[in-house]
Amino acid sequence: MESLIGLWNDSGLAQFTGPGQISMILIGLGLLYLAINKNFEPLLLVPIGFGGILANIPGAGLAYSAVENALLSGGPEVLSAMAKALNLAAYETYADIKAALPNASAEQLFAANQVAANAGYDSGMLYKFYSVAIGSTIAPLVIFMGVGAMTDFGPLLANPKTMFLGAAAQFGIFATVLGAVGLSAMGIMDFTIADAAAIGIIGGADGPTAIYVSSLLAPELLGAIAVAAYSYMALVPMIQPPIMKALTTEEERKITMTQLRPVSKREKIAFPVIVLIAVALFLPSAAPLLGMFCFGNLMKECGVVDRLSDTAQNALINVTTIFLGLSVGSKLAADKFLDPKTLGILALGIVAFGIGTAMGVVMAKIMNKFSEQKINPLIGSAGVSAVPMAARVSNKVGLEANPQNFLLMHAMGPNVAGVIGSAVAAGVMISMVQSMGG
Amino acid sequence: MESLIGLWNDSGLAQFTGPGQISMILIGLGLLYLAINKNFEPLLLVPIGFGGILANIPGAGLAYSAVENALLSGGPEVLSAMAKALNLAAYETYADIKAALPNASAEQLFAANQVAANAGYDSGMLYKFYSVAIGSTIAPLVIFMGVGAMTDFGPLLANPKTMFLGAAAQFGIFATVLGAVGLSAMGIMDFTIADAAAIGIIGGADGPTAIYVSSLLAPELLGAIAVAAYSYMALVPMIQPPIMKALTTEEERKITMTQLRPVSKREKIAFPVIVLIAVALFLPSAAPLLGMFCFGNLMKECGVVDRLSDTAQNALINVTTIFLGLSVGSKLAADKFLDPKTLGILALGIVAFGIGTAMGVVMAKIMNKFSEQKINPLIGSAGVSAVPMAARVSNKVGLEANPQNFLLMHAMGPNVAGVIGSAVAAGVMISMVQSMGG
Amino acid sequence: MESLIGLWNDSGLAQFTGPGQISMILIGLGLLYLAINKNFEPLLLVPIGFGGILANIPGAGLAYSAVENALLSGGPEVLSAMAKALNLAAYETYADIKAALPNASAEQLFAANQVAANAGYDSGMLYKFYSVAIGSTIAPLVIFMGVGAMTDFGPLLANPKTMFLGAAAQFGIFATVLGAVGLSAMGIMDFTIADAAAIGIIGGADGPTAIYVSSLLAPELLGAIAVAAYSYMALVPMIQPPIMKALTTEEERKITMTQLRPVSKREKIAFPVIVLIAVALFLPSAAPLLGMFCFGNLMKECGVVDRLSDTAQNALINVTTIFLGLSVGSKLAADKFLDPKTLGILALGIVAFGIGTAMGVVMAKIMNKFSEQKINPLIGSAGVSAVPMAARVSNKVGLEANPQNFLLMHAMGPNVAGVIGSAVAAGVMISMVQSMGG
Amino acid sequence: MQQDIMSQGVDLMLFGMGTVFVFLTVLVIATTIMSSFVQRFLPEAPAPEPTAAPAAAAPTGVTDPKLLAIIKAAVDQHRAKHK
Amino acid sequence: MQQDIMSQGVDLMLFGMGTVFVFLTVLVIATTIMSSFVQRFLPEAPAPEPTAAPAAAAPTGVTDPKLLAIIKAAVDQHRAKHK
Amino acid sequence: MQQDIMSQGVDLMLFGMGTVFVFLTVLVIATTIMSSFVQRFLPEAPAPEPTAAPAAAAPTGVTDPKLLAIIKAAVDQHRAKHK
Ligand code: NA
Ligand code: NA
Ligand code: NA
Repeated sequence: MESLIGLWNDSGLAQFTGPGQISMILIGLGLLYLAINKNFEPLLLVPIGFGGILANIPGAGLAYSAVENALLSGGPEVLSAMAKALNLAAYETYADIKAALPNASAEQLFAANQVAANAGYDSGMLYKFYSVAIGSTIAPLVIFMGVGAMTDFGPLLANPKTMFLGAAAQFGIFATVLGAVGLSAMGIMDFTIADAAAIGIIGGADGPTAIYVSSLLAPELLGAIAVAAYSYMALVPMIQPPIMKALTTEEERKITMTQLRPVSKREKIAFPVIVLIAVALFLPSAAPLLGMFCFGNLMKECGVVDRLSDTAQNALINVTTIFLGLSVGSKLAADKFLDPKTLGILALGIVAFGIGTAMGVVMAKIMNKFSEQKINPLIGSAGVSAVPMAARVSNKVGLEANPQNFLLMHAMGPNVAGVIGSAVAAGVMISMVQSMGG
Repeated sequence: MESLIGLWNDSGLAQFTGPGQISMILIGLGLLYLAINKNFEPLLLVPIGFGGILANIPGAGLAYSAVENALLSGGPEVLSAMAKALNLAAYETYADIKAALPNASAEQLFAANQVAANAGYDSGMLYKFYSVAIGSTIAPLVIFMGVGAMTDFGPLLANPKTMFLGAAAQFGIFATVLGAVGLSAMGIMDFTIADAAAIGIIGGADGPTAIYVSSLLAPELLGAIAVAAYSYMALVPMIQPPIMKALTTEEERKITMTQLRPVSKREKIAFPVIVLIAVALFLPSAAPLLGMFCFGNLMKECGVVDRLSDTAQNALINVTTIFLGLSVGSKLAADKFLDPKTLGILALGIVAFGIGTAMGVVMAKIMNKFSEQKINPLIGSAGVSAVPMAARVSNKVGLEANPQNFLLMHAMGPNVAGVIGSAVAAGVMISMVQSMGG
Repeated sequence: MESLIGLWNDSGLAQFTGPGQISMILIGLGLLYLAINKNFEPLLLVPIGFGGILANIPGAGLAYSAVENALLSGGPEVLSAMAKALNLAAYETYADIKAALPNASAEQLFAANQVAANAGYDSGMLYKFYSVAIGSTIAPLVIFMGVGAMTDFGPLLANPKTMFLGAAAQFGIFATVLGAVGLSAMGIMDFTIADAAAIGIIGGADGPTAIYVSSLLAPELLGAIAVAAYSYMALVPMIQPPIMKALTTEEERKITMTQLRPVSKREKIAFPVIVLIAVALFLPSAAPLLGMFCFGNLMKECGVVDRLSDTAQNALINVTTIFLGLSVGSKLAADKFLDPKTLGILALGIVAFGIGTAMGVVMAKIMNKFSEQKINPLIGSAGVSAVPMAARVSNKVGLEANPQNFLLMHAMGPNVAGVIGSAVAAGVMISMVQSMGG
Repeated sequence: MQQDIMSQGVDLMLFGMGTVFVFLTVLVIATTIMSSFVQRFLPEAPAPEPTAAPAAAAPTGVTDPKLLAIIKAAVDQHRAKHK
Repeated sequence: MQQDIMSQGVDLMLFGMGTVFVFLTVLVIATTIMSSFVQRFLPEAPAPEPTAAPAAAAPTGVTDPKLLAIIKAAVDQHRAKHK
Repeated sequence: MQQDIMSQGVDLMLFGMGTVFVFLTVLVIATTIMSSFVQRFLPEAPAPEPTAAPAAAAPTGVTDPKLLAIIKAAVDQHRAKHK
């Protein structure tokens, strides 16, 4: 008969721990709705939303480590062994032990894992996915390789100075960092410098970069950061146009740009190699991200490894996307996501997009002051990345002002420059924050 | 010269340890023959059969862990260090130490692994495949996701009450559990309750579910259980028709069913979400299996992530199948497979299929007693799963009775309901057995 | 302000440790040039070259383990903790500690890893790729499975005695082993017997076999061995013809061979099974390599698992090739590659190819002495493997002597026999060297 | 112990079979409600393919209908011009 | 501490933004030099497709142009024979 | 030690080369027996493609023959109706 009671105790209804998990399941359903019905970056938000629901199934523990599952379900003797493994002299509930986990040394974690294993507890499915895909930092890098293999640097090579637009738009990242530490300094939020850097990267408008940075600097915020990054990327057609129009005159929006020169295959092959050498000389901290990106691009352009390039663009990136999305979803567990910080992240994220957009446009106007060959400032907003959505927005707003003016290709230059720019920013921030002891 | 002797000692001929390995190689060849010449579930039985042969190559140790390989080949000082690591006061042969492994604590296993590493022993190739693919429980779940992405719930949604047929057919699982514990209670076999549950799941007629359950509850029986499950699934066209005919009258078999209504895309999108929510509320222990299944199905139906759905149905499921099959083969090592228990498993497995088939048919007849809209009881047998073989069998037997009566689509409803049903049964059994301390 | 200094210290320019890393980056660029412009085995040399550059980015530590990264960047307290973990009583610089790593026991390595983890150091990206892909021995085996699934044994089955040519050409391997130990005995180089065996396998002219053997016997030489193996495979059209012409008369080169008989599907299915059984009986040490090769070939020929065979030949082998190549590149780190041994390896490697080619041709001439049915000795050179390049070379040289004489199909027999032959040689050497305590 | 394992088996059967039926009954009800809701409030053109087997078929012949349609159109157009 | 985190944030902004601009300026210069070098010393037929979006489109409709060309040729040939 | 490594190398060569030859000889014999057995007792229509290179070619042009056949059929049918 006790099995019957056990079965009831196991059932979800008996285990809902307050309204948190129900809220998170509703949020997961909301993400699925946006992805499927509103086409919000569905390739990522379908797996993330589904993973978020799975992570909040009460009693299933899919998003928890073996140690966390042992703490949640274990009897007093498991708790006592766990406390001993973590050198805790005194504890009252399992929450006290859980709070000690983030500060445990490698030896203590190892001992805690052995306690969990001896008691028969295993890590949840999503926790395993997270460890392999994101904890190892491999999945975002593999996605970045695939993105590299899909990127055409032709428009950028035809007009290299549009790279400055991609640089300027990264100001959105750093202004947001400043905003986050400001909120901390004012006591409104409690972000560390590492948190601030991870939040800022939302302004990079580049999913894998944002996931990579937050997995290294602020893993507990990863769920909110990834959701904000992908949602705002989907919202680019709504966020950017008002800012672009406010900062430009009708005349500026009508500027016509001359057609781009054709770019030879050799230039396209040389470009990723040049980026790689520049990384080697000046920015080793960006080597993983930009290295994989350039590797993907070189595979595409060199023309002798099409098998590998095709696989990087299809089977490999698709498989990685499935597990990356589910893994991000594991960070939507209620106790990690339902936190005032999440609201701060969502607010700061949209500010980051806005400032990045504005600075791209302003930079284009500044460049026009110093250059004969005028550029249409509308392509500046594409510098935030959000490839290829932001470039399409530039094109659309441009067509509204001048129906003969096709800006799409011109906007692709700053668009892909923005990917490089935010990878550079990511490298700098990781390196600096780690040396700050963050 | 001692190298020459070493080479001979290394050769297979010198290391055949009794007839066990030869028998298992012959069994592996038999499985290959059935798969290739008789088309017995070749996608699984070719890798399983081949893996079974590899696992039994004498002296290669492909299916053994580093510790087992150290015990098999190691000198007395390795044995003595290993015994010390496992806190064995006294031992006579390596078999004594090996017998102590399953009961070793996490700390002792860690120490034993360090002894093996220091002595230069490594795990065999198939053992590594098994650890990554099945030991982690990842491979069956990924396959289940792919199966979900290949499943069309349209016929089930057009006639939801056929789900009861899929429920009834799961009685094969539980009757077999009862049979297995009965054999134990009578002293004929020596099955634990965990063994019994893992054997029963053969009656689910669903490969990945059977592998998932037995990897958690009875890993040492996994080889026999998987071979039984896939073999009997291939034998469905021979096992089911006599039972179906015995339980139905000619009249019943002639019942014509009206064509199924068309099912809208929105219903198909909503269904996996509903299953997921039901799992979250009532059955967290089935969350991994049904979660991945519904995720695959949602990717297929939502229409916005076709890239991911295609990959889940092709590259990803194929890669996983290759390694899953070889990993299952690693459990066909002679010392694990050649056991009276295997005969018991084979016998119980076919009973499970038979009872499941019968209960599906009987349930259809019961439903006809209470409902206006008659259903042809022949589609009840499809409730065992064995997708899509069992549904084809229903169709074929139906055509024999009435050449105008196409039951295929009607049988697909209970067929896919059977997949859900056995995943539910799997979840319940895992949860209950683990709380029984099994 | 110290962050600014930190950033400069982090930059590549400040961290170039002597000219080694610059040289290696140039070598990496050279490999990319050969691969892209000269079509030197681009599928492998593009990833290897790129990985080599990444491995030598100063300060990025992509090719180093967590422990190595902690030693390189860590302060005195990290070094002291590390020395304690490794039981080093006295040390002067980090190099002393690094030198102690290869001889550390499993327990000491575990402790060192915990020190690195507590100090916040992680393994580099390429190091992780290497551990998963090559350290586990999985990637070369998976590639070998894919190669098996692409290999047609028809020409070999039509004329089985050409297998002797594939056997004779393996003399290149063992002559090179002798050369390497000779250089050691003369004090010119400092190769162990394990090093010699790993270098010899270059003569097998088979990339995955060479990587598999050197990962087991001489991982620190793996970079040089893989680069030599793939480069010389690309150079086969230059290396082989002079040797082939020097050893044959014009008359011999004109020998016409009768068309090969058609081979039935059943023979092709039976062949991989026969090889597997022969391995099981006589050569368990070759079981991983030949087992996976035969498994791939059986999947191709059996005709019932085309899904799996297609995946093994495409998505799976491509993904594995990407990570295998980058992982090999990680072994091009300057401190590992820029060593007099590398020159020795390059010199011995080309000798190996030459001797293998010569012995294949000579063997054909010997067989002609004893057999009625003459074979054209030009197909002997194809016995070194280098599939399908060496067979094409036989064909080309044959056409020069007799424009009506198409040797391609006849040369495919010894060509694929050479793959089996070098896998056998690999198995023997691994088994013998390990029993020699190498 | 023998009694014990038997009673465990009976428990497993009763609660297991019960859960399977309860769960699938819940699904039948929820699905029926969902379907009538969707059919009433979110109608859409019905899916053109009411029948499809859950098997992974190789994509053979996929282009045929499209192909045939194009050819038919081309030939029709051609015939029209000849008249 | 509050002062501290603010100054860390300012540092991050100054050095971060500076690095981004310096790095991309280096790239602009290196790319310009490389392009003129390639155009002068390694000329080649320019790539036929100056425009392509970095998106992974599903390969839909790929065969259409080829298909239409083949059909057109077939019908043309057929018409020629009829005349 | 120098003597030692030389003799180890010689051992490796002798036993290694010996094993390679013995193993491939076994394969030659087994394959020959298998082939005559299959040809005598399990005859089948010979494989239509006696020659194929072990290379993974991209599936280019796969649809062409089928395509051409269909078009040919369509045009033939069309022509027949015109006569
Ligand atoms: Na960006
Ligand atoms: Na079932
Ligand atoms: Na070879």
